[in-house]
Amino acid sequence: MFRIVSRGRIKSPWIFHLNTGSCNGCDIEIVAAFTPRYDLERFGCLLVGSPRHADVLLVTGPVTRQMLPRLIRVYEQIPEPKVVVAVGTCASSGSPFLGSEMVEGPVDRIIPVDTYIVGCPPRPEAIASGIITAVMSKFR
Amino acid sequence: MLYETLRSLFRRPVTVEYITKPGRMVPVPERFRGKLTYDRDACIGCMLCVRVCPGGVITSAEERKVAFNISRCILCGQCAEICPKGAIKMSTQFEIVTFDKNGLIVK
Amino acid sequence: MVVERNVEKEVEVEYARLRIPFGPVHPALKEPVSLRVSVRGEEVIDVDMVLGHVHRGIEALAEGRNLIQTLYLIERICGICSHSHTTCFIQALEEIGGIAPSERALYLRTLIFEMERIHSHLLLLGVMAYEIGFDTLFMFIWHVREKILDLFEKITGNRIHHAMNTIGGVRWNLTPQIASEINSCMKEMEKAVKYVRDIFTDGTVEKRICGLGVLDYSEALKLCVVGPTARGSGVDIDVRRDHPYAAYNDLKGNFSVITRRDGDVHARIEVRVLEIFESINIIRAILEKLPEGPIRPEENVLRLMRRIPEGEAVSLVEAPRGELFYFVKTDGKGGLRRLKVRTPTFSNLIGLKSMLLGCEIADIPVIVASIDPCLSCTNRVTIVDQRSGESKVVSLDALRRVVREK
Amino acid sequence: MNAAIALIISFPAVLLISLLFEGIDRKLHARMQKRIGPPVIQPFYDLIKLFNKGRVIPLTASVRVFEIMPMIAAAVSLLGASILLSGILFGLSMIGDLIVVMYLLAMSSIALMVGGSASGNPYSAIGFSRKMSMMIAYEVPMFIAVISVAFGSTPSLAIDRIIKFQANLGLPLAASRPSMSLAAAAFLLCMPAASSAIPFDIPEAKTEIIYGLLVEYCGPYLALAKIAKAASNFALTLLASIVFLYIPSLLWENAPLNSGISLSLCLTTALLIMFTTMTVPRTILARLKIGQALKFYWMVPLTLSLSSIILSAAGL
Ligand code: SF4
Ligand code: SF4
Ligand code: SF4
Ligand code: SF4
Ligand code: SF4
Ligand code: SF4
Ligand code: SF4
Ligand code: SF4
Repeated sequence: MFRIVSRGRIKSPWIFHLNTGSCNGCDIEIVAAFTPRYDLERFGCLLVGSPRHADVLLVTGPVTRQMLPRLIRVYEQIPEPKVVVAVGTCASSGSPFLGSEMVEGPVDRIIPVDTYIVGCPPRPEAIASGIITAVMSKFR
Repeated sequence: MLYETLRSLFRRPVTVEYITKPGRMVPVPERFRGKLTYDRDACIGCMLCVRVCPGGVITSAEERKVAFNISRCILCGQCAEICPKGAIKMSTQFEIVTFDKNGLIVK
Repeated sequence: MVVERNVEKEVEVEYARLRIPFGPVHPALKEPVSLRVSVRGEEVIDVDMVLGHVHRGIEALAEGRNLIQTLYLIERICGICSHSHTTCFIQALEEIGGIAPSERALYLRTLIFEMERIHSHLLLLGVMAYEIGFDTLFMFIWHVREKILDLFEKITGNRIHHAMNTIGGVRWNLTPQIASEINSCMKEMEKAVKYVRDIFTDGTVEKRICGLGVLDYSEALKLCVVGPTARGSGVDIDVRRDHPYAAYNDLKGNFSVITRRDGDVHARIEVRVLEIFESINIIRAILEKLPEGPIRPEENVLRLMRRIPEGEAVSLVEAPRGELFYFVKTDGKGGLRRLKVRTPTFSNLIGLKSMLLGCEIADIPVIVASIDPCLSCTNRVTIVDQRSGESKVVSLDALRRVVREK
Repeated sequence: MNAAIALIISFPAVLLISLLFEGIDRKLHARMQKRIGPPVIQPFYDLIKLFNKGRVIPLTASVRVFEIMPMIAAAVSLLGASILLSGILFGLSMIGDLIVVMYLLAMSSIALMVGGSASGNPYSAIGFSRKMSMMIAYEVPMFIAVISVAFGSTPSLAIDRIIKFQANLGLPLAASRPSMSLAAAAFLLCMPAASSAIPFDIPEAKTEIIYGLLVEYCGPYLALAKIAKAASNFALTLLASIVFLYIPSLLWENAPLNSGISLSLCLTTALLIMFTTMTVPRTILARLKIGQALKFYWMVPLTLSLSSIILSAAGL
């Protein structure tokens, strides 16, 4: 029984994407990962528009002061179990925006992050493999 | 549109089956700026790379060498360009996925 | 707004009038913007806009870093027209430092510039298709766009942040093999874009975008919108022609400025589609005329950087979304005293309200997308306190206390 | 065969088949976009996951209504589909069950509407009003088309009679006479709206109102809503295939009623109907605006179904 559940979870990670002040590079690559060439949907991923439907939270950007409360709220709204993936260098470590008064990040200062995908921006393939590794390890 | 879509129904999809089929990926060109590699022996400790790095990735380490915190690297390739000894190279490894950021420190 | 838990405050149902918060987290927009839209039934009667969600304080950050670091930092103002930003910045630096890049470097800059325009316009067309619920077209267009990204990757080593410019030239050269690949890619691109054009002019699609979000000529002039948004309303401006930079002076004969009079969503889309063809022409001309020679000075960047004296300059380029403006003031020690960026979306957003009034809910995302609002660059000037509604500008001093290692 | 037992047996079968149908739909959709797409059994994974997710109930919701409505929706549309399936499997039938099925399917949409609007979310409110106008627009021609069937061929709304009639005739109903062809056309034109897929996914438009009614639902409730939707889509296609396009009647004279072959033929027809009326439009068309959609439905299918009822009353 448990194995069936975990298999269902692994095979159907629905994704909510939150931009917390990124430069668009990573956001575009995330969308690109759903287009025919990379086709994340073959892993059962869906890009959903409401955090209530989501299992995976993809965070891009270094978390600006404006987005900080929203990040927390979105995180709280995702029903358990959930996975957080930081996409891009600036979500993983804040660089190159570190040092700005406006930047509260990186993401792992605020909410627990399960997987980091470094790259600026990472290729869509790297994003895909990041999501899959995160889901595999957390939901197993 | 109808014609085009119906035709693609019977064609092979254009998806590159990365992950599901090992070894399949969109070809990585040779100029690709991926995770950098550091040749510690070649480094002469001139610290030029530290000065150009926009992300604060590179810090000086003991024995006049440098250390890299790759989780901060924005893969611009400027350090590889400036290094007089070619101690830093950009590899073609594009998949830098990790659970633990500290594992990404290269010395 | 889904994400809001305290929605109660936002939703006041008064006289069948409903306020819907649109954003900052909304699936139709990949970036946070917050529009507060008041509707009656399906009709929009008022729009309010709140920016500032992705303010990262780049301008202030730049003032604490050296020029080379800044170059890569401002590239990350935006992931769509990263090359426009660096070109604009580098042009200003080169003017201050009196460094003239070689002909070949200028041509290569222009090449990437036009490729970026194609990629950015395709991206928008795809987003547009997605907004009107046409997923297949979105998939198709983004698949076509991958070809351009592949070329970027081959030339510069990254799909998005090309890191092409350096002081006095460009970093990556063009090999004959890549040139021929670009040529064949342009052929495919032309075919694909023709197909896209046909779809945008057929039945259901046209129904969704014609006559929507009209911004007429006089209004467009008054609000100073720029780029395709202005050209869709019949305002004939284009920095490439009016103030040629890079290699555009030589290429003047190879493109024309597209304008449309209608000023609706359809006109703006059409301008973009036709501009892709112009860009393809420019790229072909570049490949033909590409002069030989070095692509960058012999000296390394650090030395060049130190050669740039104290001074100030402004620079203009025509980014895919319109006129991008930089004011750069250097301190003569390899750093910046002041950096000011004015981005096209900022100018265009002002036009949004007059476009939105009177439209239906279903049209909001379509109209918003039609000015191609990528807000990474726009959320800059002020910080708006959401609760009190007052906006304050953070003092420069506060931002100057930049701690590099946070 | 006892009716209750037949229904109970076909319940899981309906669940299974309707989810498979949804999976096939998604796969074909992806393939038409040149993608590989999710595996065919993806909806099962989704459901397993959703049922095991935590639930969040919004503060603004009226909790009871919000919780119960998805269950009602799922139960009702599953019931509707099982009545149809057991009709073919066991020849089970009751008086006027065609109307009952249609009614159940409409019920399930309404239940979701009520539940969604109980969430208190402004997007759901818009979704509610949109769904309302859409439902009136497509349910009316659909009902008229079905009633026209009763007028024309057999003086009955019982499914087994209609099947028998087609079997005796040796022709699917849609081909039997002009009035029936019109009714079938009207019915099929209403299918995309009833399945609320693009171009008629106006009440759920993701980029406009973030799934509208479903926006606040999560976990198990979302799963139930999904089941309701899959089952009602399946029921509609099956209904169209046995009432209007009973293919077995072409193959044999007095085709056997409740054999495995005719069942599988019916399912295949249903699949084809789904492909043409749901998958293809949603792949090649853009979303319409609510005004445009309403205009379309009041113009075309309504005219078709009305003329069909007039023709069939005239005995054509
Ligand atoms: S990691 Fe790089 S590309 Fe991604 S959002 Fe941050 S700055 Fe942009
Ligand atoms: S590639 Fe760029 S960011 Fe990375 S270490 Fe080198 S200079 Fe720093
Ligand atoms: S520039 Fe090269 S040689 Fe100099 S410190 Fe860096 S790695 Fe070492
Ligand atoms: S200001 Fe707050 S409540 Fe209003 S739309 Fe933005 S996030 Fe929602
Ligand atoms: S902010 Fe500056 S550029 Fe913008 S309108 Fe005011 S003065 Fe002009
Ligand atoms: S207008 Fe601004 S956000 Fe948009 S692509 Fe250009 S730089 Fe990026
Ligand atoms: S507002 Fe502009 S300058 Fe400031 S951080 Fe954002 S993109 Fe950079
Ligand atoms: S406060 Fe002024 S100087 Fe500082 S980031 Fe904002 S606009 Fe730039």
